[in-house]
Amino acid sequence: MTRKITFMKAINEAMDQSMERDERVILLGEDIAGGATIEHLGNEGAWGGVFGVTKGLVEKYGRERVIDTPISEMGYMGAAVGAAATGLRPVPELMFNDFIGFCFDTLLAQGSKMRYMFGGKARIPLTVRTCHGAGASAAAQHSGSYYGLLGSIPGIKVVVPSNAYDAKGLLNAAIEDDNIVMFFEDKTLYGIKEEVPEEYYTVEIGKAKVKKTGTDLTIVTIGKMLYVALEVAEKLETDGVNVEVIDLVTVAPWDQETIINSVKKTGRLIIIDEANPHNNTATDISSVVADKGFDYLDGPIKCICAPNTPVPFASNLEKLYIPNADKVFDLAHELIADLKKS
Amino acid sequence: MTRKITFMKAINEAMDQSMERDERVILLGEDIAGGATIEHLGNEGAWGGVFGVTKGLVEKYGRERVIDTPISEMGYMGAAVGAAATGLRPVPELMFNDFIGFCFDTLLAQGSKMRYMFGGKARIPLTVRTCHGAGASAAAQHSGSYYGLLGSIPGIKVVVPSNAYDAKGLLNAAIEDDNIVMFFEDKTLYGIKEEVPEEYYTVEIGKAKVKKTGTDLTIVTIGKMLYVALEVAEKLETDGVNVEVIDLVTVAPWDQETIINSVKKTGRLIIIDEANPHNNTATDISSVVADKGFDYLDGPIKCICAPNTPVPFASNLEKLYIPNADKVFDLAHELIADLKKS
Amino acid sequence: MSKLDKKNAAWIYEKMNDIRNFEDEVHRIFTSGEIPGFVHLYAGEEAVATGVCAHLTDADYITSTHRGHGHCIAKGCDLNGMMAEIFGKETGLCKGKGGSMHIADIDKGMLGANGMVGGGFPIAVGAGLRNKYLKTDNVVVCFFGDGAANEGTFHEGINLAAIWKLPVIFVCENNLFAEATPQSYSSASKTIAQRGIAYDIPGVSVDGMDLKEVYKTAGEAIDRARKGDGPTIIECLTYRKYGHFEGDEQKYKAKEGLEKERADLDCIQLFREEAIASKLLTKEQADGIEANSVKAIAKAIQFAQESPIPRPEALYEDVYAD
Amino acid sequence: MSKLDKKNAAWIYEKMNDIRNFEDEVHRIFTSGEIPGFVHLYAGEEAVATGVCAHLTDADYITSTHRGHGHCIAKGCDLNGMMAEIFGKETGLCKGKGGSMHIADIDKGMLGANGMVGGGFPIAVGAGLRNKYLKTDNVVVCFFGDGAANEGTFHEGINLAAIWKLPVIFVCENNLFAEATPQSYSSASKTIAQRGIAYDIPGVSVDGMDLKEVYKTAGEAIDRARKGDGPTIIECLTYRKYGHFEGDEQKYKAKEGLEKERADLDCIQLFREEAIASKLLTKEQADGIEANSVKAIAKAIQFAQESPIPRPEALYEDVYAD
Ligand SMILES: Cc1ncc(C[n+]2csc(CCOP(=O)(O)OP(=O)(O)O)c2C)c(N)n1
Ligand SMILES: Cc1ncc(C[n+]2csc(CCOP(=O)(O)OP(=O)(O)O)c2C)c(N)n1
Ligand SMILES: [Mg+2]
Ligand SMILES: [Mg+2]
Repeated sequence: MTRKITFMKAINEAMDQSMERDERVILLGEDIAGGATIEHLGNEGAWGGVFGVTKGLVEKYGRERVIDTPISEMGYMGAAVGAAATGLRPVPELMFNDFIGFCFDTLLAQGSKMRYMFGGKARIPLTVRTCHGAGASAAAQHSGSYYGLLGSIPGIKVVVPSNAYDAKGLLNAAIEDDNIVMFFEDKTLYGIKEEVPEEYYTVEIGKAKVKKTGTDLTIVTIGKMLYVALEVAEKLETDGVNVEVIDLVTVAPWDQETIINSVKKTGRLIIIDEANPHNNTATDISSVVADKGFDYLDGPIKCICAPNTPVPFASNLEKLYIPNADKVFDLAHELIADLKKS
Repeated sequence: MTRKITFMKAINEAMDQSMERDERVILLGEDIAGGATIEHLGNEGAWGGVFGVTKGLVEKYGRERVIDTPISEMGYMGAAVGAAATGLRPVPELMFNDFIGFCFDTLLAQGSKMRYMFGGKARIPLTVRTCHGAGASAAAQHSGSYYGLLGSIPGIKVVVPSNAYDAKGLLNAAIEDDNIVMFFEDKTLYGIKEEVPEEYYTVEIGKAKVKKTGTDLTIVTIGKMLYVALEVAEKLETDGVNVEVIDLVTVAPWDQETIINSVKKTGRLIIIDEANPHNNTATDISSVVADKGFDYLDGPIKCICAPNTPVPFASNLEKLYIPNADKVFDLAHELIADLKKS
Repeated sequence: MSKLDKKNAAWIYEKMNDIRNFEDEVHRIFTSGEIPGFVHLYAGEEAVATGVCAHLTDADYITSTHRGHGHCIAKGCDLNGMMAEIFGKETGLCKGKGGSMHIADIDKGMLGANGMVGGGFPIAVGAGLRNKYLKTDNVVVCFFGDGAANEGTFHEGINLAAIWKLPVIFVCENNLFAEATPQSYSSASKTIAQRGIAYDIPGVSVDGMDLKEVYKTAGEAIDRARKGDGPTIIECLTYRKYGHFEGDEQKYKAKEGLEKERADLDCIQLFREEAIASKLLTKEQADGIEANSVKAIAKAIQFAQESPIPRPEALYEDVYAD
Repeated sequence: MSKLDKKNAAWIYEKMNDIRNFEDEVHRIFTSGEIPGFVHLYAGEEAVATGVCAHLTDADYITSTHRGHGHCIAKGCDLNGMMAEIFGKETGLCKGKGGSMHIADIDKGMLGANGMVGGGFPIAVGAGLRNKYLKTDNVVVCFFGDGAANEGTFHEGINLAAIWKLPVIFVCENNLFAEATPQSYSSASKTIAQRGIAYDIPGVSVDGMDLKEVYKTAGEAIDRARKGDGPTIIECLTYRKYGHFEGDEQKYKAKEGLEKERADLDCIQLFREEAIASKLLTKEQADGIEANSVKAIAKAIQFAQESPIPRPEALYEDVYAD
C-alpha cells in the first residue's frame, strides 16, 4: 500500500465507489458539480464543490446523480430527508457547517425524529457532508466547529475523521448506514496526503482509535486536534512521560469503552476539542469519565477547547483561537507534576 | 408580600412593566395578540399567545407594540435582530423551543456574532421568550428542552427560571440587558401560583441560587428539576443526609463560583437536567467541576438527564422520560453510601 | 385522469364520513379528558383530502400537517391504528410514540403528519425527486395550510420542485386562518394560487367545499405531474368546523361575511346531495355508508380503549436503525 | 426624489471609481498573498450600489452581502478602515475581527456585509420595522444576489415587509450567476422582479449597467418607501468583472450571448461618457475624480499595511456588551 492521496481525494473516492456500488446513492448540494444547464459545459462540472471535493463525479455519474441545487439549504436538505425516507441514499453537502442554521429543522425535528415518532417504521439512510474548522482565515461565519452541537441530537450520528484513511472508510460506512450520519471534514486537512487503499473499505462508526499507547496520561482528540496531541506526546516522551493518544473518530455516539479503559490505565485525562467550550463533546466525555471513570482518576480532567468567542478574522487572533500544543503542554505538565516528583 | 400569581402571569407582568418603562420594548410573535386586522376585534387580542402568556398586552399597548407575525420564524426573529441592532428592544416569542430549527441562523450566525464581527460596534438588546419541557403530552416536536443547545453559542445568554418570582425578575433583567438573552419557560410550570411582588424588580442574570443549604451532597438543577431535587432532599433529610440544592437559574453563562463553593463543602455532586444527555448543561457543569473542583470531590459526579431519545407521546413513556425523584434518590444513595457507613 | 364514477364516489363518500365521524368522536372524547396533548381536527375540510387522495395509490406519497387525521384516513391509514395512536397505545400506528401530530404509515405512502408548520414542503420535494429519479410515474401531494405558506420552506420547496419539474402537487388548505391569524393579514398576496407566477407553474384556486371541483382540479394536476410536466399549486378554500385545536374559543371568527358563508356549507352534505342527484350514489348506499362509518369509528375507539399502553422499554427503542 | 444633478453625479462618479480601484487593488494584492481568506469582489456592479445609495443619508440603513465592498463604499464607509479590515488589522472598521465578509459601520447605516447568503432579508425587515415604529421617514435597502433569492429568507422577509408596509427596498443584483450556477437554472421564475406579484408589491427589472436607470428606479422606490407606501423589488441586471471569489476559473461563463454582452459593458465608462455628454460632469472633473480615487486607494493600502495587527487580548473582547 504505497499510494498516497489527499484527504480531499479520499473523500471523493468514497463517494465515487459508493455511487458505483449502489444506484440509490445520489449527491446534492450547491455547485457540487457547478454549471448546471450551461450548454458549453454539459456534463462537465464547473466547480466540483467550493473546495473541489466532488470534482469529477458529475462527469462520471451525470447530473441526475450529482445534483446542483439553488441556495436553498432547508429545501434540499429536507428533500434529502424525504428522499432517504422513501428509499434513496442521498449524500447532500452543506458547504460550510456554519450554514446549519438554514436547515436545522430538517435535522433537529424532522430527519432525526422520524423513526422514533413513526414507531420504528422509517429508515433515514442519509449522510450529510460538511466542513468545519478555523485556520483558513474564513472568519466568524465560515470557520466554526459544530459537530458537538449536532451530536447532542438523538437519532444523529456524527463522525470527524482526522486523516485520509479514516475519511474514506468512514464516509463509505456512513453511506452504508441506515441512519443520519453527519460527516465533518476539517477544511484545513483537505490538502494533506496519506496512504489510502484503492479498494472499497469501511471504518467502523462508533469506535475510537488509539493512535499511540501510553501509561501516564490519556489525551483524547477530535479531528485534526490529533496532531496537536501527537506533538505534545512526542515532546513529553523526552521527559519520560508516556502519553496515550486517542482519536475519537466518532463524536456521537462516542466510544466510552476505549476511553474509560485508557483512563483506567493512565489516571489522567485531557480532551482537545476545537469547538467553543460549553456543552461540547469534550465536556460530554469529561462528564462521563467523571462519573463512570471517577475511581481511576489521579487528577482533574482538562478540556482544552476554543475560547467562548466567535472565530476572529485576523490571522494572529485566529491562531490563538485554535487549541495548540503550547496550551496542551502546559496543562499536561500540571497533570503529571506528581508523576515527575515521584 | 402576600399576592400570589401564576408563573405565566409573572412573565406577563414583566413584559407589561418593561413596556411601560421603555417605549423601545416591542413584542413580536405568532398570535401573541391574535386576530390582527380582524374588524370585530380591533385592539382586543383573540389569543394572547398559545398559552395566554401575553394576554392583555395588546389591549394596553396596541398592535404597534404587540405585533402578530405570520408563521415565519426566520423572518420575524431575524427582524428582531435587525430592530435590536438599530435601537429597539424587541421581545419576540418563539412559540415552542422546538421550532428553533426554523430561525437558527438568526441566533447562531447573525445576532450572536454581530458584536464580535463588527469589532464591538453593535449592541443587540434582544430577549427571545420560548417554552420547553416534556410533561404536556405534546410529543416529539413540541416537548424538547433546548436551552443547553442555545447555551453553547458564544454571545448568547440563557436563563431558565424555576419559579414565578425569578421569572418576573429575570425577564425584566433580560429586557434591560444589551445582549441576546434566551428566556426559557417550562410550559408545565405556567399554572403554579406563587408570591410575586407587584413592583418592578430584576433578578441578576448569571447568579445561581442556593435553595437549601446542606453539607453532604450538592444537587444542581435547571428549571423545574428544582422540585425533583427538593423532594429528594426532603426524603434524604429523614436519613440524616444534608443536601444542598442549587437552582442554576442561568444556564449560560452559568455561575461557577456558587457551584464549586458548594462542592468544596459537600464533596458530592448530582446535576439534574431535562435535556437530552449529551453535550448539555449538566455535562458542562460536570466537566468544570471535574477540572477546577476535582480536589474537593469525594465521589463520581452524576448527571441525571432525559434519555438519548426524542420525547415520546404516550403518557407512561413521557413520565419515564423526565428525570424523576426515584432516579435521583437511587443515585444519591450510591453517592452517600460511604457517608452512611461512617 | 379517472372520472368521478360510482366506485370513486362511494369510496370518497365513505372516507368523508370516516373523517367526520373520527373527528367528531375525538372531539367528544378529548373533552372527557381521555385523550392527552394537542389535537387539531380536520372536520369540515373533508372534500380536500378525499378529493385529492381519490387519485392516488399506495405507491403515491403525501406529506401532511399538524391537522393530519383527514389526510391519513383519505390515504388509507387504518382507523384502529390511528385511534390507538391518538390514545397513546402500543397498538397505535406509531406504537403510541408519535401521537396525533405524527401519525405516519410509509407503506401506505403517508409520510407523516407534521408538528412543524411548513415542515412538509422539503420532504415532499425529496419524495418527488425519488419518484423522478427512479423513473416511476408516482406523484407526491404536499398538503399545507394558508399559514404554512408564509414559511421559507414554501418558497424553497416549490422553487426546487419547479426547476426540477418534480411530480409534486402543492395543495393549500386555505381555511382562512392560521390559529387566530387571518390569511388576509399574514399573506401579502391576496391568494396563495397567484404565487404560482413566482415559480412559473400553474396556480389555481378552487372551492374546497365542492368535492367535484377539488376532484377535477386535483386530477388534472396529478395527471400533469405523472406525465412529467411538473408541479402545480392548488388552493382550496375551505373551513374548519372546530377551533384551531381543542379548547380554542374562536373569538376571531366573524359571525358574518365569508366566514358565515363557509360555516354554513357542509362539504359532506353537499356531496351527498350532488352525488345522489347525479346518480353516482343511491340514497340507500349513502345511508349505508354513513351507518357503517359510525360503526367503524366506534370499533376504532373500542380498539384504542382496550389496547395496552406501551411497554416501558419502548422509550429507548427506535432511535437508531441497525 | 432628488434629480441626478451635478453634485450627485460627481459623488456617484467618485464612489464608482473608488469601488473599482479598491477592488482592482484588492485583486492584485490578494494574488500576492498579503490578504488572507475569502474575498468576493464587487467590481463591475458599481452602478447598482452607487445608483441606489446616492439617495440615502447616514440615517438610512442598508444590509449587504458577501460581496459587500461596493455597498460599504457607496454607503460612506471609510476607505482606510475598510482596507485595514480586509488586511486583518487593528485599525480596521471591525478591529480586524470581521474581515471582508463582515465589514460593518452601524453609525453610517451600514448594517454589515454578511457571510450568509440570504442573511440580510430579515435584518433589513427589522431595521424597517424600527424606522416605521419610530415614525421616521428613513428607509432600508436590502441588497441581495440572484442566488440569494432562492433562500427562504427572501420569501419570509419580503412577505413581512409587504404586510407591514415597511420602508424596505429589495435590490437584487442579478449578475447571472450564484457561484457557478446560472440564475436561469436556480430560479423557476424567469425574473426576480416578477416575484413581486407573490407579495402584491411592485417588482421592476432595470439595466444594472446603466447608472441613470438604476438611479431613477431606486429613487422612485425609495420615495414610495419614505411616504409609507411599502416595499419594492428592484432587479438590476449586472455582471461581475472577476470570478465568484478570488481564484475562480470561471469555466461557467460563456464567451457569447448575454454573458458577452454584459462583459463588454463597463458601467463606469458608460456613465462617464453619458455624464460628460449631458454636462453633468466636465471631462476635467472626471479626470480629477479618477486621479483622486487612485490616490485615495493607494493611501488606504498604505494605511492598512502600516497598521498594527490586533492585540492578543482582542480575541476575548466584544463577545458580550456590558
Ligand atoms: C414551525 C412552526 N411554527 C408555528 C407552529 C404553531 N402552529 C401550529 S398550527 C399553526 C397554524 C397553522 O395554520 P395553517 O397552516 O393555516 O393550518 P391550519 O391550522 O389552518 O390547518 C401554528 C402557527 C408550528 N407548529 N410550527
Ligand atoms: C447560507 C449560505 N449558503 C451558501 C453560501 C455559499 N455562497 C457564498 S456566495 C454564494 C453565491 C451567491 O450568489 P448570489 O446571491 O447570486 O450573489 P453573487 O455572489 O452573485 O453576488 C454562495 C452559494 C453562503 N455563504 N451562505
Ligand atoms: Mg389555515
Ligand atoms: Mg449572483
